[in-house]
Amino acid sequence: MAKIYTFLKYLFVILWACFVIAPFLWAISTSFKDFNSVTSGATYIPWLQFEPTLDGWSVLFKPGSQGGINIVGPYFNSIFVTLTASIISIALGTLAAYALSRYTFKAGIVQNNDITFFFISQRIMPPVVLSIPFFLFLSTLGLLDSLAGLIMVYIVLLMPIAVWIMVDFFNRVPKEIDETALIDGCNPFQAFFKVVLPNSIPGMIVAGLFCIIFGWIDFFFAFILTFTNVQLLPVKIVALNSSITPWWSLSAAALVSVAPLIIVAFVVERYLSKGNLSGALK
Amino acid sequence: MSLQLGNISLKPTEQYHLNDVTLNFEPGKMYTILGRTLSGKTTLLKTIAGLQSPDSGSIHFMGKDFLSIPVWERNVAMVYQQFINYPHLNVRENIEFPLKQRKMEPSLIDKEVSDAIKKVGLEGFEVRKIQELSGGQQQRVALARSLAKKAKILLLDEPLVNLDYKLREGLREEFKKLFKGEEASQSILIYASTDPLEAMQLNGDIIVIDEGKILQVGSAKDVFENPANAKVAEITNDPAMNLNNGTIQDNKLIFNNEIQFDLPSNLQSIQPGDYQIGIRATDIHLDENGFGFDVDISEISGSETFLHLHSQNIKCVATIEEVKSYEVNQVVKINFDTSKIYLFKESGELLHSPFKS
Amino acid sequence: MNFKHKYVFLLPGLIVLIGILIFPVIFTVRLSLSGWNSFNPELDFVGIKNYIRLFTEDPRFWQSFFRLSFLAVTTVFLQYVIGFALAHMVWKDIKFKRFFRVLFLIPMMTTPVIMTVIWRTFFHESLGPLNDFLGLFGLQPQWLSSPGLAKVSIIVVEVWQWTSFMFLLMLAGLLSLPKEPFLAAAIDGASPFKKFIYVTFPLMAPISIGAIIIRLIEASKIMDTVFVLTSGGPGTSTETSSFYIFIKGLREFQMGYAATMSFTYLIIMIISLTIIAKVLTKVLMRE
Amino acid sequence: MKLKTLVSTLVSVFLIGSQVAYADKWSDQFPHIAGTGDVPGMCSYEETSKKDYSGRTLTINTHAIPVMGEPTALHAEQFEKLTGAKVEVTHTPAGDLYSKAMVPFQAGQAPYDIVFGFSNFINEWKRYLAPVPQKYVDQMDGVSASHMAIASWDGVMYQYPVDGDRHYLKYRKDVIDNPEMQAKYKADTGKELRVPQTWKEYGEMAAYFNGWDWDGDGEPEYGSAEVMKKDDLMYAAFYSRSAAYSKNPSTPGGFFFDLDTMEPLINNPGFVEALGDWVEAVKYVPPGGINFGLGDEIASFGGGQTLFSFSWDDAFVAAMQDDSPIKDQVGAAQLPGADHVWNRETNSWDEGFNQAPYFVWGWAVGVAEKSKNQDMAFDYLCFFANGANHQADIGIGRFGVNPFMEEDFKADVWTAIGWDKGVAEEYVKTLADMEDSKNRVFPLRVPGTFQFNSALATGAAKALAGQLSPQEALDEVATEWKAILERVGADNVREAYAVGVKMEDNQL
Repeated sequence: MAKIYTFLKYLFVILWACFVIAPFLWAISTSFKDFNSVTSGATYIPWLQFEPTLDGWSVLFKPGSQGGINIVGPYFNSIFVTLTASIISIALGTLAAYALSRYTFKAGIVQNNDITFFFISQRIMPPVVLSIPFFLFLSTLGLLDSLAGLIMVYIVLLMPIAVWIMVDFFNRVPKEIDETALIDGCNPFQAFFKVVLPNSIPGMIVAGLFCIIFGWIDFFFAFILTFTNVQLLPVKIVALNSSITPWWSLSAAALVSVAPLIIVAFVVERYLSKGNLSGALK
Repeated sequence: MSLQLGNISLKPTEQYHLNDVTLNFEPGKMYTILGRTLSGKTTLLKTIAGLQSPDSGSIHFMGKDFLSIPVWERNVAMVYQQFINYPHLNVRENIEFPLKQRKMEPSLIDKEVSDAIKKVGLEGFEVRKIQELSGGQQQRVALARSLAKKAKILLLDEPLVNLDYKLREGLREEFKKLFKGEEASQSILIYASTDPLEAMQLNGDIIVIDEGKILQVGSAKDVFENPANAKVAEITNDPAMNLNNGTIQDNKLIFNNEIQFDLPSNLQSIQPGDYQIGIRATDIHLDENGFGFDVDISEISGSETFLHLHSQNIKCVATIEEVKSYEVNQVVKINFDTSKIYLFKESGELLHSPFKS
Repeated sequence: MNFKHKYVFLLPGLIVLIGILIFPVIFTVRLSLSGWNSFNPELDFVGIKNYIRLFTEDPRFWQSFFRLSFLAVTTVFLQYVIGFALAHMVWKDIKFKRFFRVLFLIPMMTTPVIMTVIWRTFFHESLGPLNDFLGLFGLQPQWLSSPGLAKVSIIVVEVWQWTSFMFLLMLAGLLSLPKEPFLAAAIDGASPFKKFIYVTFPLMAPISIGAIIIRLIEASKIMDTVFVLTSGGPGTSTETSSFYIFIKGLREFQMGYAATMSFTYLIIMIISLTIIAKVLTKVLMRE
Repeated sequence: MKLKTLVSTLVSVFLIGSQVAYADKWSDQFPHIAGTGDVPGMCSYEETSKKDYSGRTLTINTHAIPVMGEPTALHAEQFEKLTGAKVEVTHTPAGDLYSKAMVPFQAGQAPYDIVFGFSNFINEWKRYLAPVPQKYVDQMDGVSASHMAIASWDGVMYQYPVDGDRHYLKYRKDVIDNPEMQAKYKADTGKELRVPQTWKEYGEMAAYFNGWDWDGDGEPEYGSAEVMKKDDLMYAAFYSRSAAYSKNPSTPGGFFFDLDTMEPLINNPGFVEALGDWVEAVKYVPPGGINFGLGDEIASFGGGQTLFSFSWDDAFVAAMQDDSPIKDQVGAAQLPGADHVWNRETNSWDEGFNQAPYFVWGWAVGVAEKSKNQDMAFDYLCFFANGANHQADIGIGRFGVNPFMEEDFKADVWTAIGWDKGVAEEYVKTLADMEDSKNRVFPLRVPGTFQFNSALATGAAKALAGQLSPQEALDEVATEWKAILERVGADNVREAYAVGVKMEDNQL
């Protein structure tokens, strides 16, 4: 019985691993092809099955005048926007989450849960809906095509995530700790900053990671709300999608865009194993 | 100097957490709030500390209106039943936290902290992380923190329940010493507990609380010997005092057709009628020619054995001074020390105590 | 505890969020009462004309909505089951634990709109690897060009991408479970299966609910995948609400009508999600 | 790497000559025009270099790399070098060009000085575009008549001609012109194997050459590669297939609508038969062909996978690149015709061969009316299309810059860049014939163009997927078109459509 389970376990885990890894392998192989080796049917092993070329990769670093998309600038833009928006969202989200977890609010029928849901519900709206309003909104603020404008929009996307995770987290931190701090002479702010915050790092890290992920993978708003000054990575990469879809450079681009987040994956895993996260998600 | 609670009520939901509580605490004395879990002990302490604000009523301390002072300015100290410390700080930092918060100057802080650490016997652990301490040690840290504050009011919410038996005994003794200390003499010590034995041992004034209502206030002895009513009698005894309906008529004390006694001398004066008859588990003993009872459960605690017994409608628990296991439904012969019998009216209020002369 | 300070904690976030959103939302509602389109980009007032059109003349929207519900529920269900299973499998003793854990986390970190392009080449029926492989068994499924399989393809991609999200939440949940209940179960000599049913699962119920709700919210926006993979085709067989709204809004520029659909959609989603949450709580919390 | 190979070809072809003939400082500085050197003209390198825009920035939204996107960026870089201006170019996928420009337009913004798009956007865009100043129009003598008309709206030019597009047939010469194949085909079907004259022939041949390895590469080949994916270009493929059935020279006054009644014609028997053909076609496209976008089509045909294909020049020119597996094996011809054409006045079929070239216009570019850099913008476009650049661009398949100047319709332009003479002549003949045709179809360019085309694509896709019969599908489309007419206003549409009809009826 146990033996069978172990066997099935390994079988399933390995199969899934293959499934997860397959498109990446395919992308890696494809990124070294060119038009002809792509259109001559599916091939996998360079030299053996097709003549590898670096065109797919070089496109990512050449200027448009040489048929490339230079992703270096957009790359840093993406990192900057994502990080800034994440940090602000965490800051505001954590405060709000703390209030929602520790204090009771009541305005007519509206109560804590409703407020929490209001935060999270911001993610229900399909992006396409908000695009035009956001466009007009930012244009009246003169923030179109600017990092600041994007960051504002991303805060709306990310704060809900921060609130969701941090409310859960604080609900698991014994409130007696805050009470003790109050009794020991801290006003609620001091209690929060001197005692609660230092003990909330794990939760904030998880929230941070989630924000980074969801910020990094957004395409739509970046696409609608920027023109020439600010270009984010996904938009730049999608611009490769010409009438002839260049499988090779798209594959290369896809791999490049995942790279930094793989580090994130390792961080998450380390925290998981250390158990730090565990308290924070759940 | 005293702390007065006037008609404090707190009623967040349907049932009361605090129901018209009026109490008066004198400095230098230790008070034990005795009550079952959820009887309102913690709420009462938090209200005094200022973490809870009552719906109605008043709190005055040293003449000042305490309710108008926010918790962080009240200078009270509180120790929880969970071992609450600041996980991100080490032992010393934990203890000096409130002092730093109060902007005490460093030299003084060091002295106070070292004293506190000495008192609770944590020398050598100053730089340990909290997580690296045993439960007992963690609670000592919490204790030290509240001592170092020299708070005028010290609130202890079942500080020992989460510790194992041995530690509990040890720490409790230290408590008593600690609070005998002169600095304690100006401060009010309020200790919440569910355990009558503990309450007796601490031997301060006992405040019996149930469902947010104060049932009785008095010295340990007084409360033990003369419980104001049946409820108190139950709460202040472990195992709870046995209460059964009985009748007194023509000089007999009748539980049921089988179990009857001649009316003991000290009850002669009682009017015939139906009463609640209370007797402590310790006043029931094995007796070859006593009454036959069936064993429901037998549990061994320390050097004693609690026997849960019944015979027809009569239920009772007996404490046997030996460690011996009994079969369920096994029949044991027991007898009651009738001279130790309490009588309560149907309404529950005390009619007769064996200690009343 | 109850101090005035609580507002200082809550309001900054709340105000920022409302501040940024209030205009867009109000504008959307206003827009939905206008005939704004490519030819007449003005906020004229046409009353509830758009709403009437939506509820009486536009079956395509409702089809797309039910298609969306189907896709969302199926994908999230699969993600939950597989994610939970995987988490449970790499929870305790297994070789290369950390390798598997990291690997299973990666998909959710890829940009859907880009990764789906890769998937499209993967599913390509004459040039892609999948049919090249299946060809060995004489199979040539029409992954993107038959209405049924096109849905399957979308489900596959969605599951590939988001199972890792469930996996993360579930694994984190498992790792933070208290030891005691398991000891108890072990003492009672419960079988692994019983242990799961009576101990693990009930303990995981709360986090399960949270995870499923969040995923449903996200899945209900499914768009990039459809856009890149099938453009809603073949026919309209993979068109989802947000994609349909996208076409009406940013392709045909019937902004007024798109806003109407969005607003309606938003209301429906909020209501149904609330109900789902309640139901889930009932079902999963029973134990 | 294509660019290298191409440049090297150009250089190798012209180097010797260029030393003598074209040695000028510009071709040394800009290898792109090594072929011709600078060509005199108002916007030649010479003239442009005299302008000084240093300190100013020009913003452009163009199509993705490489089609149109690469030449835009390339000429932007050259323009920077010559004038000192700073040119910011962003690239956007074809499907999003419309909204990317339209969103800011409608919000009264001009984030881009220059916007690229499809020329059938003109009706909706013209309100936001600046007319091309007369001095530029005056020097466009080389531009073919139909493309002058295309770039203009009722005589006013809003779109600067940089590209010419039309749909035509591409076929594999190595099959169609191959005696063995012809014999084999004759033997098996009793019919002639030739360049298909009608869509019916097209279908028969495609079906016959579907699913077996007729070029001996070990892989099976297929009949036809077409845009069947329900995206923004599918409608064009359908109109190409419908034109011959529904564009009746004897019934002027509208192909899509009856200009008098504004009754949609989209579900008349002509279109229905065309859609019927198309549903048949699903049987002879490569696996997954029903989900092919333009890119897939070009890749499929260009990769030697199919016998036929019909759409823009890009596919053809791409197939003629040096590194193409089918270089010089591709032929060009006008779109097939039909044996009968629907007559909406007699409500019956007019028997007899009918052919109607479809001028689906491709790339168009305009200057935003709100732009503060109109002078610079027009100079850039003028430079983009100057003789030297144009010559160099049309030879590069992936650039997507296609013939629209009279001189482009001469074979030597193409043999010059290494095409086989026969192919080149056939190619230019095809283009020239289309220019001269008197039965042309021009795409819809009316308010709500997108809605009409999108509705059509949805209907046609349903038919291709077998959800509906051709008749049902097109009836559905017609109903939807009526609804759109009502929303947009039939008169608005008529007014705009009239302009297109004038062109179709050869009155412009």
